Amino acid sequence: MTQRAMTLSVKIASVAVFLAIVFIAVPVLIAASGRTDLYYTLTSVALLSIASAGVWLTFYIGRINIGQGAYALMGGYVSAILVVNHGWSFWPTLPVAGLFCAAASVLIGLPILRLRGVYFAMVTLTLTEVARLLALALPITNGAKGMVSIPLPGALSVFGLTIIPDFATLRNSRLAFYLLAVTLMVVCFAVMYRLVHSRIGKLCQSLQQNEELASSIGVNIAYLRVIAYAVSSFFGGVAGAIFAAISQSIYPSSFTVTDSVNFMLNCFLGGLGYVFGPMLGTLVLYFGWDLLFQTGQFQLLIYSGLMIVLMLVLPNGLLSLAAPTRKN
Amino acid sequence: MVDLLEVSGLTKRFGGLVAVNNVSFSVREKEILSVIGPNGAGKSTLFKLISSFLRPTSGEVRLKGERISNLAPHIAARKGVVRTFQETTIFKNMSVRDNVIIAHHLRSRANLFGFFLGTVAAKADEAAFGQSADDILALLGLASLAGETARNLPHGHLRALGIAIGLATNPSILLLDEPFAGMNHDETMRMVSMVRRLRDLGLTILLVEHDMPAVMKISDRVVVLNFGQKIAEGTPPEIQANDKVIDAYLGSEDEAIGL
Amino acid sequence: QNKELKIGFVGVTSGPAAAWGTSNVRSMQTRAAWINETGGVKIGDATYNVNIVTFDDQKDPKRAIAGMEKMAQEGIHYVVGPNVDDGAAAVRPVAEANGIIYFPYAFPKALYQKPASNAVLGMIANYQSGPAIYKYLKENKGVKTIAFVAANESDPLSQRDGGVEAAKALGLEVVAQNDTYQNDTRDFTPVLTPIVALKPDLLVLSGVAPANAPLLIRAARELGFEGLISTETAQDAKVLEEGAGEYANGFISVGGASTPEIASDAMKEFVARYTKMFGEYNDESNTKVYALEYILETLKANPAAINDVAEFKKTMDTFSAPNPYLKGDAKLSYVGTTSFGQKRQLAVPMVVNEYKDGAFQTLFVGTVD
Amino acid sequence: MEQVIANGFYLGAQYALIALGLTLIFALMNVLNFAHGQMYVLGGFITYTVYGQLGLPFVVALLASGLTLAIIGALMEKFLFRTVIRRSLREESTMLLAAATAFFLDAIILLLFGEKQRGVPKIVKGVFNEGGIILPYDRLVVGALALIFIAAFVLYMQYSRVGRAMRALAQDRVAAQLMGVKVDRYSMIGFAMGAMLAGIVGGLLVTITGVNSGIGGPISIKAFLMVMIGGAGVVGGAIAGGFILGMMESVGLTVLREYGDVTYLVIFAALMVFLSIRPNGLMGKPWG
Amino acid sequence: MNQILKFVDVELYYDHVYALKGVSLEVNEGETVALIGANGAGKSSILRAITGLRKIRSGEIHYGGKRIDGAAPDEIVKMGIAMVPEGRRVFPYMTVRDNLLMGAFTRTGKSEIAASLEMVLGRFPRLKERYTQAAGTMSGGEQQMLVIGRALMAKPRLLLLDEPSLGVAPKLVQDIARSIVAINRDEKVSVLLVEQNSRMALRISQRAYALTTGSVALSGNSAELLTDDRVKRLYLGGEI
Ligand SMILES: Nc1ncnc2c1ncn2[C@@H]1O[C@H](COP(=O)(O)OP(=O)(O)OP(=O)(O)O)[C@@H](O)[C@H]1O
Ligand SMILES: Nc1ncnc2c1ncn2[C@@H]1O[C@H](COP(=O)(O)OP(=O)(O)OP(=O)(O)O)[C@@H](O)[C@H]1O
Ligand SMILES: CC(C)C[C@H](N)C(=O)O
Ligand SMILES: [Mg+2]
Ligand SMILES: [Mg+2]
Repeated sequence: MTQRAMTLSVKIASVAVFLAIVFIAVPVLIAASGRTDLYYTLTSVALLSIASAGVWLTFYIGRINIGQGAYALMGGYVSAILVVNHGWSFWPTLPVAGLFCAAASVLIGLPILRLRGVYFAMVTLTLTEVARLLALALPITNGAKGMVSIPLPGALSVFGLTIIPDFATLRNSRLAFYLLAVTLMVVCFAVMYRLVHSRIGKLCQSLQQNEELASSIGVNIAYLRVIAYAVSSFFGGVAGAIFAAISQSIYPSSFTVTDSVNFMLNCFLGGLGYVFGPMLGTLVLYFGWDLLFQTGQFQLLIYSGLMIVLMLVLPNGLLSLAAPTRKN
Repeated sequence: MVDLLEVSGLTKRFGGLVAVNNVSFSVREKEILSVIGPNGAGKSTLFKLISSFLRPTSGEVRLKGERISNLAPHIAARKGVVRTFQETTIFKNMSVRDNVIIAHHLRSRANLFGFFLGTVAAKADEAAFGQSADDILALLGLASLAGETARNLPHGHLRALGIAIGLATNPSILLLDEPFAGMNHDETMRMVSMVRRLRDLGLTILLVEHDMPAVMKISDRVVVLNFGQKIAEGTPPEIQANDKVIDAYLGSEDEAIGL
Repeated sequence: QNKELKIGFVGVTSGPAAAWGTSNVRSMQTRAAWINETGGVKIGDATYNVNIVTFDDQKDPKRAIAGMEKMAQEGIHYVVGPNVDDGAAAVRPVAEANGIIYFPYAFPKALYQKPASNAVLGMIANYQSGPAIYKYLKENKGVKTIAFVAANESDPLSQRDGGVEAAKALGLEVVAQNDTYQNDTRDFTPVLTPIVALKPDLLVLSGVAPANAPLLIRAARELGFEGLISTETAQDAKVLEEGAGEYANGFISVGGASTPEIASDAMKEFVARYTKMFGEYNDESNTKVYALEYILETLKANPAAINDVAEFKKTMDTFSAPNPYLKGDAKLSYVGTTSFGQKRQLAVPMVVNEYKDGAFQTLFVGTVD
Repeated sequence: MEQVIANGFYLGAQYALIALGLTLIFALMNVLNFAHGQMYVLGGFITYTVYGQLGLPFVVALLASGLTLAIIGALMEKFLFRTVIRRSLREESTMLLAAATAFFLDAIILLLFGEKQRGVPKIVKGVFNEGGIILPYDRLVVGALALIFIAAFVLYMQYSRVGRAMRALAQDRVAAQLMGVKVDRYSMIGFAMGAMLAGIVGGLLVTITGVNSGIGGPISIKAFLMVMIGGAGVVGGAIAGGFILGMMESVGLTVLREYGDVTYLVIFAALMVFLSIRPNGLMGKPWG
Repeated sequence: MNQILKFVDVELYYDHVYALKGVSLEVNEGETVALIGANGAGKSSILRAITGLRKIRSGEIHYGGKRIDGAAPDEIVKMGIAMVPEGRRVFPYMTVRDNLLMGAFTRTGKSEIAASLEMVLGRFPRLKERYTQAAGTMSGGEQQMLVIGRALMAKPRLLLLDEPSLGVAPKLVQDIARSIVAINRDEKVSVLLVEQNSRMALRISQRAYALTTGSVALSGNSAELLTDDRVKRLYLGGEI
């Protein structure tokens, strides 16, 4: 019991430290050092890690998902279209984009979630490309010309109380986007953590390890798979919507196969066995590229070389360093 | 006694092959019925049909008069028809105890959302399942292995774990596919008495097994399949004396090799 | 001791479109090294060495934003790139918020029209060169029917749409406009088979990547296509020679400076230095020598602009300087009034080339206003 | 239409050869080799250098491509994949390694060979033009060579001792080990052969489509598609997948052009539907 | 008599858990030796140790007078040890013929291999009938014959069998048991047989070892063990 209380207090403390870092320390340090460019980088890391978290969740039910780019793109367009064509405020489009993606993923997931292994991986890879081609072909997306000059998020008020100010009036909209992104990231990972550590997590694991057996003990595997996939796509959609708002534009190529692959790699790098794997993976992979920008033409060489070394040293992801798992 | 399960005219084709051919029989409540037959006779296929893992080409299965063929496996499980697998099938990377706990899924009263929120019902489930899992493991003599990762178990214990998983679902009829394979005599006999005890607790059991001493000892009745067809049905002594069965399956005794 | 003047580049220098950004970066680096070697550039009272800060956005708009943030962080106010539509659109908020003027090699008009004001088109747009080329071919080569083929991506498709519009406006008959290919296509025969069967007088390869151009040309010719082939973007002669050989003869594209009829001695030296520095010249750089030159010349004309893009914008309206890369008395100035309603384009000479036996020859030189 | 079929057939032969090496590596190691396309590109550049730049005979160049890639493949297996497979908990982890290798090769290729599209002189000049079919002779030669390589590979896998050992290895590593197969060595040979096939097809096709440093990734993805259509890890599947994709492209581009630029959308969507119906491709095994 | 196989104090661990603890045993040339014991006793682990699939932590394994612990599986196969693994493990997508040929993988000499093939097909006529069928589609009993045949293709001096009767119908178990006897007699192959069907195992072997939790609890002459009370109680069962 005391042991448990101990670990609980350790947990609470580390969460508190983490929150203090992302919400207080980072802005203070950035202000002190004047490195305001880091806001965007960290915002990206936060958003991409939300999308990667979705991918991680599908890994958790035993599916390699290389299709998250499709939902990020979809989410971006849903938000952009609602804001630009229908005059919506940005804020309601955020959940709507997520829900739209979740709904779409249910329709798509029902047939394709029956696939396993590399087959599922490839179908989702194709899905990313299908999304891009659809964005090019559909009239509502403005095709190849993309959607540009999307207004910044306006004020959000509830009962006359302004909770979030109009981004356009802010002197530092980067900070605002950063806070928005990390808030969502914290929420997203809290949800993930809870999912994984509740019975649902065990159920997901049972899918990952043996679907036939899972169904023989009465688990509705089709339902659970679709739910997990929908949650995953929801994350993708939300991340995409915010990116559209930051760049104030969206194109069919805003999220491509490369992004889908990167989301997957983020999960691998962080570690498939750890809820916070995708967050760390994204930080290292995305931030790493940025940090290496001084190396000029050797950037890609060094970047990929480091990736290979990391893989050789920590094949089970970065987090396996902190929390080693046993391999028989 | 009442017929709990009724199999009528069940047929399954794989391409040109008729794996199960017009098989009919019924299972009474609280009965232990064994299905035997040569390798490839269609026994496992029959089990898959009954537990809705496969859809029959024709024929049907009824549970207490209700048709249960053509359902999804998890629905059949919900109705109380649960099978174990011939291949040792477990959740490899979970602990033995977790394997059994998760198999309590059907007994949970909280729903997915409840699990997520950690409601009172979910917590109660959790505690109850843990207790029940420990009981089941103790019953099957796996208690000392509760914390071991399932993939590391030796063959024989894997089979026992498979049965533990089946039990945890609280079925009304349990289909055991070669549960004694890979167990020595002593272990087999312990399992036999365990299965009998389960029957006494109210469970109906369908069994596929090649271990004849065990089959003959445990079964109330035996159904024999050959090339997908039922060739005999009867009590153990009747089956042991049946020439067709001896010819197709049992072989005549051979002292030289102890069989 | 010279001060340092940082000029940025954000664009693509790796992956399938590496050639676009690479030709940009290398032309900037060549010119910068040349300037530094000869004592630097004098702006106002100070003399500067030019330092090119580069960022590879991997053709990803999200990375392009990061690149632009980096430039802002480095205190850079003048950035060349990005190379594609989506990247150019995505960096706009950052550029405008941080007082950066950037020079995209992408054509969407929205980038250069009000309210946008910090982007300056670095080259001739297809909707400017296209009509001129079609008109020339209509009048001089009797072209009546025209077919378009484009990669299934934003930039080429936009260019195709612009081309189709221009062709129709000229009264040409457009016989094919929906044919597209995946950018990873390596064999264009299936793509071109139905188009060649239509026997158009002119086949336009809209927004074609230099890597794909020779393959398309070769496939069309081998299928027996006898009409003309053209594009509105810059190409590399060596690539055409290796990939299509004599099939490429007569291929029409757009260049900027190095064809023998118009190149000045400075241009020849530039090519020589580029070749020495990087082993091989890339003809795409013909259109890309200008951006850095414009930035430096404009700063010379108004030294106050060095840290203040508002000053730069003011100067743009009246700016004029000699064009060192062209023979004769060509001028550097800002244009774009007709296309964008404001001067947001470099007055790069519109050099329409014809490929012949491993080199480009000037077909005609036009201007944009 | 004859022309369309001929195009599809030629394209198919070339695709099938690309897919073979990928499927071999997948079957043996369960590694989805993201670097396959980069190996192809490297093969192309080697042939470009040896045949195009140094002016040595084409055959020599092709051999050089195959050999170099075989060596690279062997080294990759020995020093990278073997270690990671041995040490990782989930075998999908090799995907990250494969992707990192792909980036690494991309970087090296870009540094060594530059950003430009490269091509070599034609190996045969002239165009076959009869019966409504137009086919340049060099394509005929390359197509025929591709078919020969495919046949040779299939026969080798089917009837040679090494081929048999590799198939055994793919189906059950432990059992193969118990037959006395040195699994490490044969994995290495298999990986080297897969890489060699990529190198050879790269060298072969450089004569027709040239090569540039950026196409590695897209080629890999295309090869994945073919492998999935046919069924992962099955030699016959790779060949079938290659021909099917080639034919779909060729026919689709002609038949669907009236409906606007939707050909690839239709092809991809059809693929998704097809795989939903046949979750293991045309002739694949479950789980791949 | 010549010892063909000898274990001296062998210990084998999985991670930190031992599976074998000080096991010593031997197999003589031309002998059939049975290994019996409860689930998890370590029978399969002994076979894995011999074939080099698992490295032992301490002790020695000798084969034909040579120490072989530490050698790789392929080297061990070359020395003349063939194993039929637990759970059959045919190459499912290969034909019966190719499966058999894989058995002779380490051998050279076309005609000798052909002779072995003749011998195996003669011994298991069923395999001849199924010669070009994919092994994965055969029935369990047929697969069991195939893997025994496959092991014989290596022309082994020592044959290791891990539960060959597992999941096989009684009549086929008889066939297999007879085959083992015949193989031992005709081909002069020494056999180490792991079996749960102890009665059968003791009948067809000359000597036997009974294992409990990683060490040898009993050993001796099979015929004597058949009548030993402890054996009867633990492994044979009194009444049926
Ligand atoms: N999915 C399938 N596709 C094709 N054939 C199948 C399939 N499943 C089983 N079979 C075939 O059906 C027949 C019956 O198989 P089944 O597994 O039911 O036999 P069994 O009686 O359980 O044999 P054993 O005692 O060896 O387990 C066999 O010939 C088998 O090869
Ligand atoms: N891969 C493994 N990792 C960890 N422990 C293992 C592993 N394989 C076997 N063990 C353990 O080693 C012990 C001996 O296992 P072994 O497989 O040799 O038993 P066995 O006698 O063959 O049993 P069975 O008759 O059930 O096959 C068991 O306790 C088992 O749990
Ligand atoms: C408009 C484009 C096709 C030009 C290309 N982006 C370049 O940088 O050269
Ligand atoms: Mg069975
Ligand atoms: Mg065992």
